[in-house]
This record gives sequence, structure tokens and C-alpha cells, in this order.
Amino acid sequence: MTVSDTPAASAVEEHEVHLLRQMLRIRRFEEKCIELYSASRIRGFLHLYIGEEAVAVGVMEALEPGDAVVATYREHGHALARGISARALMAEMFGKQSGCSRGRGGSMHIFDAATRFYGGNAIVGGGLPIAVGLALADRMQGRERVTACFFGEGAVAEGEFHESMNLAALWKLPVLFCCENNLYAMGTALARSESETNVAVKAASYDVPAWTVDGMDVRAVEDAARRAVAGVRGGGGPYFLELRTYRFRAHSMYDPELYRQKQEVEEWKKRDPIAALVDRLQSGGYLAAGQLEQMETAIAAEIDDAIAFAEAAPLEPVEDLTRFVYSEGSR
Amino acid sequence: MTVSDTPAASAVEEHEVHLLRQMLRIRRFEEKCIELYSASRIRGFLHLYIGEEAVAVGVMEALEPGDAVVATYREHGHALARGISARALMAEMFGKQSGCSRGRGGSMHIFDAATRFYGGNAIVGGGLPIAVGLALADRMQGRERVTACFFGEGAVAEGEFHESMNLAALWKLPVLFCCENNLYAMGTALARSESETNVAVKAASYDVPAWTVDGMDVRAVEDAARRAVAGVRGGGGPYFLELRTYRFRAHSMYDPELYRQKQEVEEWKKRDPIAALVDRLQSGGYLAAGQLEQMETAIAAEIDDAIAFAEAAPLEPVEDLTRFVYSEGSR
Amino acid sequence: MTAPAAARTISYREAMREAIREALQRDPRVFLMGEDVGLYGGCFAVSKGLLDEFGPERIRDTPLSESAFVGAGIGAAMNGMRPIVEIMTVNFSLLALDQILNNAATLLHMSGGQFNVPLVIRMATGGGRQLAAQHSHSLEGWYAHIPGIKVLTPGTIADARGMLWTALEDPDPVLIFENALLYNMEGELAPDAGAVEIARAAVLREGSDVTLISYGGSIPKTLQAATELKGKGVDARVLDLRTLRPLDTESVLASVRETHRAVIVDEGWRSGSISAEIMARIMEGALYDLDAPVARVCTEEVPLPYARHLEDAALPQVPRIVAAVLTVVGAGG
Amino acid sequence: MTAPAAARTISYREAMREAIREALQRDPRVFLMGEDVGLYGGCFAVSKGLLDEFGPERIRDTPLSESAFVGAGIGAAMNGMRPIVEIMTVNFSLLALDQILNNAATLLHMSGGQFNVPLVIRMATGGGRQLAAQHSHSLEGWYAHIPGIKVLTPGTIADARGMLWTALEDPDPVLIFENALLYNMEGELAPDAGAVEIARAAVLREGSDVTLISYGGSIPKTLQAATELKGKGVDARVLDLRTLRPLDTESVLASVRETHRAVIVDEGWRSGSISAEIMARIMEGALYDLDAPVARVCTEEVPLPYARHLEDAALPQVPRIVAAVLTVVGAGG
Ligand SMILES: Cc1ncc(C[n+]2csc(CCOP(=O)(O)OP(=O)(O)O)c2C)c(N)n1
Ligand SMILES: Cc1ncc(C[n+]2csc(CCOP(=O)(O)OP(=O)(O)O)c2C)c(N)n1
Ligand SMILES: [Mg+2]
Ligand SMILES: [Mg+2]
Repeated sequence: MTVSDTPAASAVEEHEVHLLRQMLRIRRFEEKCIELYSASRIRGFLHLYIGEEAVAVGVMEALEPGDAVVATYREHGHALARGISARALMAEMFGKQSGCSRGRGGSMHIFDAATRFYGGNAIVGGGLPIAVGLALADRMQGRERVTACFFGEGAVAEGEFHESMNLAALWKLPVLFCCENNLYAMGTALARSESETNVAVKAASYDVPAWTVDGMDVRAVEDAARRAVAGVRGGGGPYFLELRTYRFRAHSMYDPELYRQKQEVEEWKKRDPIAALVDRLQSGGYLAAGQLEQMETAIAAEIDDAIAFAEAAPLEPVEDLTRFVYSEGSR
Repeated sequence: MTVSDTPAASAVEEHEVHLLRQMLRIRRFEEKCIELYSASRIRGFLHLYIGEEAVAVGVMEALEPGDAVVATYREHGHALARGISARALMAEMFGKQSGCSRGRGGSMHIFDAATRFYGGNAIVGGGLPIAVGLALADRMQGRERVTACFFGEGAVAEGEFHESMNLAALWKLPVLFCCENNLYAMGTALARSESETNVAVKAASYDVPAWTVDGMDVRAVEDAARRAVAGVRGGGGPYFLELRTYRFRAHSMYDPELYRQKQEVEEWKKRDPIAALVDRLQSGGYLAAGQLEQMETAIAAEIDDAIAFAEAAPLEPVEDLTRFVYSEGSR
Repeated sequence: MTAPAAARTISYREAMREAIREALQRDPRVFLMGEDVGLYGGCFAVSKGLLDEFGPERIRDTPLSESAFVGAGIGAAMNGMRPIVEIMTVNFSLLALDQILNNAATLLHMSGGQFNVPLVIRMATGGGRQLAAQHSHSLEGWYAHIPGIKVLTPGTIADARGMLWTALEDPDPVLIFENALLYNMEGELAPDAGAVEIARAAVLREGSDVTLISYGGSIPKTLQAATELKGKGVDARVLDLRTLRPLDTESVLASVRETHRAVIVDEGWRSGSISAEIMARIMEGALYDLDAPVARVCTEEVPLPYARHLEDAALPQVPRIVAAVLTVVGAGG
Repeated sequence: MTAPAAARTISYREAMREAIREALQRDPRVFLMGEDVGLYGGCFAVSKGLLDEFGPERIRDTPLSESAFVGAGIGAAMNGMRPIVEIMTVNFSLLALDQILNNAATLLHMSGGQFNVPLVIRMATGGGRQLAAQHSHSLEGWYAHIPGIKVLTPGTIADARGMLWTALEDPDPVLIFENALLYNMEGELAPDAGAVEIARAAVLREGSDVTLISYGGSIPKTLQAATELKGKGVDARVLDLRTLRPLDTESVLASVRETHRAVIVDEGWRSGSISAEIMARIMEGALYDLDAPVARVCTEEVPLPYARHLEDAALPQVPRIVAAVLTVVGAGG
């Protein structure tokens, strides 16, 4: 039986293959980051998204190029899914001038004007008010743009969550709040930080449409995100998505993981969003023989290229240390 | 017909007469404050409670002497109802050493260790975390005491409200949250500051029992407060009361009141908690002829005495300016 | 009816209002956002009347959510608007400090120059109104510690009228501190008064014996002290810093090199006040020009008390300034 | 097995942990509260193991609600407890600044002396770990501006071990800043090491040519600079401020009067740093004892960048300290 005999992938499956590629790019990119971190080529904090890829990939699919994104310190996946090149991202982690933030931000502060990626915020909850403001500006200037704001379930305890939800709802602003509920805030399980553990219920108390979504199923995430984005863009004010997911790795590279059972981690790994999609596509025969391998090869090449680029990239001159404290020529 | 012919007041009505006296003391005290403020004998900010007396009086009735109170800058009523003498209160407003805060706090910062009155907080929402901490200490030390925390509906928009409600509920702390919903935060009506205007619904989203009460009916307030306090003291964690009331006067002495209609104020004045109770008692014949007049006379005397006391009271010596920045002998 | 070219008398409050109105008229991207700036007319009546003129979208009342609406100002500024965020008073700005220090002040740098934050934050500051410990802070000098923001302290009618537009044209975050005691101050304003530069300190009064360095709410007191000193035979120059960050070190040093003596008048708490930074810069740049140690008149290190006599004793007052100057001109050789 | 009387080598982290454990054992009113202090073992592993030993009531994990749990610490302190509130890092303390400045620092005064706040707040501080602009602040000197609180900056093993108990015995709010780079530092600790007084600065190294004034995370760098200077023929004294508020002015002035020259090493941003306050006090109290202007080595005024070479260039480093000292000893006469 030859490759050509595999059933022709429909548009739907082709799209799913695309989703798979996006998730794989993130997974392989971060796996490389672990190596590079151990080799001290990447420094600072490194928060991995491994296990949560379906969330960023699914939501980004629902956004237009003109929309805006606000993320957290755990944002490699969002950056890649949004279209920031692996080169710019890797160079940033290497602290190089060619990095998307010229090496001044690092892993926690990925910024990119071209894709309207407003960071990379390392203060839990700190990005929410900014997202509200981005949306306010779009509203006041009559632009039909959406601002997607990602944050963890731990951020729900912060006052800035409360104030931002209310402000966005009160003013009917085009914000898509994406709560990545991976059950833990560092070592604190949701039940040890919230009296009401149903995050969607909390969001609804601001009069914001709020849905809970299986964050391990990229198609479910994309569907929900598309519906929510349509509502937001249509002037329905903010929407809230609780995306139930799980982080397979430690919180950061320094986390002894005393707060959860290996067993629990293993259970969740069985729901790996990438493996699940691969299974589905393969069982349906929508991945031609060798297609996955080809994809892996292409991704490996992309990442190796990014590393080579990052290594070769120049550093910001030390003389420029105080550049960008104020805008050029403003002082 | 002689006085003795009026039906003997039952215990219930006697208690209501007491409630009336408490509300009247607050009303007359503040009416005097207005005069004194115009005469510049009281300075700084003066936030009047006139119209809202039933709230403080009703809730305080439900508290034990060992319980604690945290209030706002609009706290003359709470202070008097809690048992702080008119003398200590008036002397404080005069900035005298004999004031409950030695003249260092003024109208917005009434404190009294004897009645466990923890102020007098002039930062909207700023008192809520403190109330949570007071309750936490009681819980950790196994004392069955309740901390009553008063704040306006405007404070609900602050992050500190959100964080405090969650913390108190998460740890099941003995806090009675009393939201004085007088419909306005300075000039901002609730509907212009909250996407969800049902304050009790917001409180319930933290899994806290929350009731809405007619804050113009002192008996209704007392009943609700007693039930809530019983729940709190019984270990049921925090309770939340939304007390619907109205401020008859301006926000402070500087407020032009551009944000509401005279008509609206007049409508609410028809529900004056004091007039309502007087009517009820009189129509039921529970106020002996002349009893109200006697009460007024006694209250007027109490207030005149307080003013005389305040005027005669000494000032803190200027040499003591930096006293109480740190505890005596700690430096 | 005064001739069009004549200067007119106007209050600091009206000057601020005119500046806001002009900004709203000149630039459709400008809007005012804060607690009670609209329907209430502004806590200090600065924005009174603007709601009727510009509507609720551009004169935007906010809930009591300092952190969220300051952060929203940051986001709006990064997305094409020119927000003027009013924090009612500096005392409440602490609730928004995370947004100011961790976001507004850092975004341009963290993003490698991609996202500047053309945001203006106005707030009332200062004591002297018997509002006690939580409502009397004077933290503008403290804010001046933060790289990435600029700190303006208009102390004259002309600056109240002219600093806002310059701040709005600045590509980066600018904080404007308005001392609440100045709002009722009246003064002459030139008919052509408009935007002013914010880079330089200004000599408000010439003098050769000593330089009195001050800013914001202490300017009137300092000028009065200079007048009283004249009667005592001391010719004091008054230098208005105007901007606390970046600090115009050159003007300070140049003046000290001429007068060889200086006294700083600063409403901030003494320790760690901006006056300390000025003394440090004088030590670094003009130590050998000094005929006497620089002195400072600051606020006593106490949460401001309500009682009038105690608050008066805590804040810089004309007699304390005069006394400090007399010591300094008497001292040294 | 070492003899009981012998000094032992211990890390700054272990010293802090021992101090916390001892406090929990000695006083039932003491408890530790903060984000991930329990099950996670503490962000910097300082409280590791304490949950098992003392249980979840006294090693209390909190939600991400900095303002609420710091405020709760204030309330608990006023109601008979002795809370140790841990704010994971100073960078997040801005979210609780309203509670610290408007409540903890003012309550005793506003209440006319009725309610003191025996609260201890610990937080990690400082840069140097490539954590970029939002995670590298060094604001202890900035906090020292606030009347009503005390600011401790343990820079030695002995102070890491001994300052906490003294802080807990203090009737008023005490903030303890632990520079994160010090946690792994090891040193000798006397077997009888315990509480230490916090009122005085300490001479960590004798010297007669110049006084190097420093604190906290800059202490090791300053000591190393002194060693290198010795090789260059400069005999530098190292004075550890230990407490930034109240500042031990006497010790600073006494030392300057002996060495006639001084250099301040301070990880805070230059403008408005505690180093400025120290220079101001030297100007006020020992100007005529100076043979040269006091110099300061501070952090460049930039949100700290991630890239190693840029961050290194921004922070005080031994070569910069040495160079500054050589200039100062070369200058003046
Ligand atoms: C205001 C603030 N407090 C504490 C921290 C330290 N911290 C970094 S990540 C984190 C956990 C956040 O959990 P969550 O919001 O669920 O996001 P996740 O890491 O699970 O993606 C904490 C406590 C911080 N960065 N900011
Ligand atoms: C954090 C903070 N923001 C703003 C203010 C100014 N302010 C004082 S009272 C007030 C309105 C509060 O309204 P509400 O909470 O409803 O209480 P009410 O005055 O109606 O009793 C405002 C905005 C303040 N004191 N604190
Ligand atoms: Mg999480
Ligand atoms: Mg209200």
C-alpha cells in the first residue's frame, strides 16, 4: 500500500495537522530550552508550558492579525503560536540584541509590536489592567479589535483580577479573558487559595459570559475561543474562558515539586494534548506515513536554526545600558 | 388622662426606645458638628452619617463587648453606638489631647481600645484586610469573638474587597462584613461603578452567606445582624450584610451634590429611620407624653457637655509631635 | 472688559482646567479618566464643567479601582490614546504603585524599545489641611526615585497652565503632582501662556547671598521667606526645581557656585527626601564652592497629625525656613 | 562530631530558618504567613521543613493576595499575635504598599498610641540573577523613607540568625530585607549565636584611609573590594549599616571623622537612594572633617535588563567600588 492510498485529508483535518504542528513546535522548542538552561546558555527564570500547548494554540487560532495579546511569564507557547519567530524568541532567551526584546526582557518578557504581543508580564495579575486599557483604546477609536489576556488561576486571588473584570464588564470592553487553570499556583492548589474553586462562577459574578473548556483538547479550545471572540468582536463586551489544563513540568527550574503526587502528573500526561491529536489523526488515517516524522524533522531544523541564530547574534553594547529607559531623544 | 395611663411598654418596646435614643444621639451629635464645622471649631474632612443611623445602631446591638469593630471615615455613628463617649469623640474632632485619639486622628480616625474600635480608616477598602487579621488572631487563639467590618458599596470595586472576602471565606474567619450601600460613592452611583449591581450576589460568589437588609429599619438591621453574628460566632465563617441605606447629606462638607436630584433625597428622607421609629412607638402609644422631649433634652445636654469638655480640654504639647511614631522606649 | 493682550488673574485650579480643556480640544486621543472627574466635577473641582463639554467617553468616571484604571491608562497609552489619568490624591496612588513602577516605568525597556507609554498621571499631593495621617502624604520626591518616569511639580500658575501639554507630548510616563493647597492660589497669567519646557529649574527670585531650592507646594512659603529675609538684610535667590525627575542638576550647581550657600525647602519627610538627593549632588559637584553646609527644611518624620498646632509644627513653615537660612548665612566663612 | 562549643559553618538561608524555627518554638503567638511558605517549602527554601514541624496553622500558605495577607498580618498583630509575614520578593510588595504605609506605619500614631503593630514583614530583595526589570528591585533604601516602620538589612550570617527575634520583640512594624544572592552564602556562626541588637551599625573590617559604608547584599562585594584595595595600599574600613531606618548616624559620622573619606556602596538606584541620605547627613554633621567629597557606587538608573553583561554593568561591582575608592583617596588633600 502506498502513501497515496491514505484517504485525502479534508480541510478540517488539514487544519488539525496545522494545530498539531503548532503544538509540537512549542513542545520541542521548550524541550530544547531545558537542555540550554542546564548548559547555562539560558539564564534567569524559565517557566515551561509543556502540557498546556493546546490552550495557546487553540486561542491564537481564533484571533485576527490585528488583535492584541497579553500573556504571563509562562509565554513561550503564546509567542510561538502568535507568530513570533523561534529565532527572535531564542535570541531573547540568550540575551542577544536580535532577541524580540533585544535581550533586555528574557524568557518572562517576550514583546513583539508586529504581532501586537504586549508581553510577557512577570507580576501575577499585572497584565490584566493593561489588557483592559488596550481594549479601551480600541473601543474609543472605533476599531473592531480584540485583546486576549492570558493568566493563571492563581491570579484570580489578586485584587487586580477583580478590578479588571469589573472595569472591562462595566465598560463592555473587547477583552477575551483566558484563565489557564493548571490547578496550581507554584505549590498552591486552587482549593487552598480560593473559597469558591469554580473559576467560571467567579467570572460570571461580574456579569461576564464565562465557559469552562477542556484545555487538553486543542479543537475544543479553538471552538470555544472562536465563539467567544465572535461575541467580543460583536460588541458583547468581555468573555471569560476557563481553560482546564495541567503543567507537566515543575513551576520553574527551581521547583522540587513537593506539593503534588507523581501519580497525578502521570494521570494528566495520559491526556497529553499532542499525543491525543496524533492518535486521532493517525487512527483516522489523516497522517500520511512519515508525515509526522517529516514534521518533527522540519521543527527540529527550525529550532536548530533558531539556536544557531541566537548564538551568532550580537549582544547589546554595554554603552547602551541605559537606552530605552526613556524614548530616544525625549530627554 | 395621666402619663401612667399609657400602656406599659413591653421589653420589646423598651428596647426600641433604646434604639431610638441611640439613633437620636448620633443625629443630634452630627447636627451640632455641622454648626461647629461652619464655625471652624472642627476642621479637616467631616463625613456625616445622617440618614444611615439605623445601620450602625442595629449592628452594634448584635455585638458583644469583646467583639471588634473596624469602620471608615464616616464613623461617628459607629463610635457613639459602640459606646465611645460623646466627650472623647467631640474632643477628638476638636483636636484635643482628651480626644479618643489624642487629637491626632480627627473625625476620620476614631480609635478606642476599651471598646475594641480599630478605627476610622480613610482609605476606601483599607480596613477590610485588617478586619480579616483581627479575626484570624481570634481564631488562632481560640477566642469566640466577632469582628464587624463596615465599608461602603463603593469599596466593593477595590481589589482589597476581593482579596479580603476570599481570605476570610477560605479560612472561615469570624468576620461580619457590613456593606453600607447608600447608593453613592462620592458622586458615583453604584450602576456607574459595578457591572453587577447586586452587592449581595457579588459577596455570595465567595461562598459567603449574604443577605440584603433594609438599612432604614433599625429593627430589621438588628435582627439580621443578630442572626449573622450567631452564625459567625458559631464558627460558620464570615457573613455578609448589604445594608440598603441613604445619606441625607452631602458626601463631605465640600460636595456640591451635582450627581443626584433633590427629589431623590426628599423621597429617601420620607424613610428617615428615626422618624419611622418615633411614629411606630407613638402610634403604639409606647412613648409616654413628653418622653421624646425628655430624651431630646437629655441628649442635648450630653452633647453640650461634650462640647464644653472638648473646649476645656488641653492640646497635646507641641514637643510631643513625634510621639507615637514608634512605641514608647522602643527606640 | 480687559484688553485682549493684557495678562489676567487666574487661579491654579482654573489654570489646570484650562490646560486639560485645551488638551482635549487639541488632540482627540486625549481623555481624562479617574474617580469622580465627571459628574461630581472632580474632588477639587479641577474638571468641573468638562463633562458637559466633552461627554462621558472623554471625561470618564471610574470605579474605586486605582490599580485597574491606572493600568488601563497604560494599556490605552500603548494603543494610540493619550490618557490623563487622575488619581484623586497621592495617598491612594500606593494602590496603583505596582502598575506605575512594574509596568509604566519598565515597559519601554523590557520590550527593547518597542512599546512606549505616553501616559500622564495627575494627582493632588501634600498636607496642611488637617486631613491626618492617611490623607496628607507628600510623596513626589519619593516617586522621583523611579527610572522610566518623569515627575513634575508645578508650583506656579504658569506651570499649572503649561506643564500638562508638554507632559502629553512626552512619549513616556509623566506624573504631575498638584499640591492641593495651591488650587486656590491666584496669579497673573500672560494672555499667550501655553506649553512650557520641563527640563530646567527656574529662578523665581534673584538673590546673591543664598539659594533657596524648592518645588511645588513649598514655593509660596519659600518666596515669602525670601521676602522676610530681605528685611533682615539677606538677599535670597529662589530656585524652583519644577521637575524632580530628571533633576536639573546643572542649574542647582550653577546657583550654588554663585551663592556658596543653599537651603532646601521640601515637604517630604526628611529622611530619604529629594532634598537628600540634592545635597548629595551638591556634595558631588560643588563641595568646594560651599561656604557652609547645605541645610534642609523638611517635614518632621511623623504620620501627619490632625490637630492644627501639631500639623503646623510638622510641616515646613516660613519661620523655620527663615531661621534655617539665617543659620546658614551666619555659618561657615 | 564537632565539639559543642565550636563555631559551625552555616548558610544565610539556614540561619534565617533557624531564626524562624526558634521564634516559633519560643513564642506561641508567632506564626509565618505568605505565598508558598508551607507545602512548597518557600520560594527560596527558607521555610523548608517548617510545615511538618509546626503545621498549617502556624506555617500558613496564602493565596496570591499581597494586600490582604499583609493587612491581615497587621490586624493579627494588633490582636495578640506576632506574625511573620513573608512577601515572596520586594517586587510584589508594591501591591501591599498601601497596607504598609497607610496602615502599619500610621496606626500607632493615628490612634494616639492605643494600637501598636508588632508585625514583622520579611522579603527577598535585590538583582543579579538575570530576572529582569520586574523581579530585580532593591527598594529597602526606598522603604527607609517611611516613618513608623523600621528597616533591617541583614548582610551577615550573624544578622540573618539574630535580627528576626529582635524584630519580633519590637512593638512596632519591622521590615526585614533579605538579599536573595546571600541565601547561599556560608559563614561561621558562634554556637551561642542568638538575638542581636539592631540599633547600631557595625565595623566589619578595620581601616583608616577611607570608610566604605554599605548594607545587605552589597556587603560581600564591599568586603572583597576592601581586600583588593589593601593590595593597592589602601586601608579601607567597612561599615555595615545593618539597619536603614532608623539610621545610625552617629557611627557613620564617627567613622568619617576618623577616615576623612567615605564611599557608599548601595544597590538602590542612584537618585533618591539611601546613599543620598547618608551623604546629606555627612554634609550636615561632618562636612569639615571631609578631605574629599563622599562618593557612592549605586545601581544605574535603569529597569534591570535580563542580559547578563547589561545587568552586571548596571549593578555595583567590585571593580567599580575599587575605582571609586581610589578616586576618593586620590582626591582632595
Ligand atoms: C504579584 C506576584 N506575587 C507572586 C509572584 C511569584 N509567582 C510567580 S508565578 C506564581 C504562581 C502563579 O500561578 P498561576 O497564576 O496559576 O500561573 P501558573 O504559574 O500556574 O501558570 C507566583 C506565586 C509573582 N510573580 N507576582
Ligand atoms: C483608595 C481610596 N480612593 C479614593 C478615596 C476618596 N474617597 C473617599 S470616600 C470615597 C467614596 C466612598 O464611597 P463608599 O465606599 O460608598 O462609602 P460612603 O462614602 O458612601 O459611605 C472616595 C472615592 C479614598 N479615600 N480612598
Ligand atoms: Mg496555575
Ligand atoms: Mg456609598
